[in-house]
Amino acid sequence: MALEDQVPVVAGVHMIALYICAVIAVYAALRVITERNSMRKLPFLNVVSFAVTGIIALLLPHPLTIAAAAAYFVGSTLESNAIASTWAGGLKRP
Amino acid sequence: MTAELYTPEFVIGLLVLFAGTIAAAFPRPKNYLTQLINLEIPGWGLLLVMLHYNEALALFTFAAVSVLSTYIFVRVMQKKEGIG
Amino acid sequence: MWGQYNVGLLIVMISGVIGFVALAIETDDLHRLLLLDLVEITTLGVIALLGTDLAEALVLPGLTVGIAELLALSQIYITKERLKERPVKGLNIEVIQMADAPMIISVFLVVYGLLLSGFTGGGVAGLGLVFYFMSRGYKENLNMLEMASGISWAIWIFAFFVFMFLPQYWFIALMGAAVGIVLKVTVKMSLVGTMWGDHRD
Amino acid sequence: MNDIVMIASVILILTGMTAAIFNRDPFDKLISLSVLIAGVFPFIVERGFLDVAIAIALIAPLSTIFTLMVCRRVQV
Repeated sequence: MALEDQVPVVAGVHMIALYICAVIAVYAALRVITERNSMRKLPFLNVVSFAVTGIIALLLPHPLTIAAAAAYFVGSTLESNAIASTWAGGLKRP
Repeated sequence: MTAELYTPEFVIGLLVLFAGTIAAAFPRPKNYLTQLINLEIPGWGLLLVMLHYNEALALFTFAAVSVLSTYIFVRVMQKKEGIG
Repeated sequence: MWGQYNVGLLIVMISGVIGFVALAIETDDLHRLLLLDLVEITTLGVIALLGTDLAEALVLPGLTVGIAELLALSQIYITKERLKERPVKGLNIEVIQMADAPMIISVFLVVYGLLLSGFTGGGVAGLGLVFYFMSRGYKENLNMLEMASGISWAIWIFAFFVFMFLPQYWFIALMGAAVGIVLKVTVKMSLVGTMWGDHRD
Repeated sequence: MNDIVMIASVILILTGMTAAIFNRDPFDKLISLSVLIAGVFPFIVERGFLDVAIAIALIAPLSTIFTLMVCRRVQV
């Protein structure tokens, strides 16, 4: 919490990082919906979830936002892993 | 309560609710899986509308219950189609 | 005229009418079961537009009744179509079966649900147990679950009597009722994950 | 909230919704649906419901995993 006293949240370094995250999220979302192959969409989906994790972590000056960002990161990674693994056919049953 | 104020959550939530309702009522490749996936779109729209009115507990319970109902539908569809 | 409540009510009502029309012209039973969930979502939207604490108090019983109705109708459907004995397997991918992620997420959801208490906590904790049972193919002992359900019922009745006869200890009664309903809902929801007979072995 | 972040979230929600409605492959629909869910989270965090955001971030993938149990043998 000591960092907030020194760096104002309304302008400065925080805002540039936030804007970069927003632009990356929009660009990756457009790449996701314009891609034809279903497997090539998954890396851009990961990029979307990384950018949204950055937005969540930088949006509010509150110590619990880092926990929310970590939870979203874990959840989205698990989801895209499950989609990719199911698309590839899953484990071979013995 | 923020009266008479169109926040972006409210407008987008109503839009998503309406479009998702049409998509789930008349799914285009008409099978069960398409309708089940389309059914989640109005759920997220309703969640945005609830967010506009700051109904945190209702939002939370709705998310948990909708996932449980998805699980029930999945079990019924597996029994029906004999998948797995 | 074009206030927030009017516009919202108009759009949600049109959505509900679309859902009911689709329900009326549908003939397949499982499609109808899916459309019932759609109608439930739009009618919950009508309640949510009230926007006060009354809406929050009305949405929770609606969700309770909705999940119970859905469970009963799906059981009736399975029994009617004679699909009860057909074997079903779980999901066979390594992020579910070979990793620790389901264990950690289930433990987190159960602990968080016990902290929340009430119907919400019961739903969240039950969801964690359903996910764990689904991912591991656990062979359950139904007698244990029935005993837990009976104990939660006893706690609830005890809290009710404390409310009736010793109202100065209301805090203990409140906590007892919350813990009892958490156990009850959790047990019922985790029965959802196990009762339809996996025949996994 | 910032205007630029809000516009970015709205674009995420709208593109995810349109793609989820108009795709025909189940895997493409699920991927587009998770783009929509990614757009919802900045709104929840901006209201300050951080506990709700944590719980929903862990609950929402379970829905996708449950749905994948049905669409696995259809496509591959």
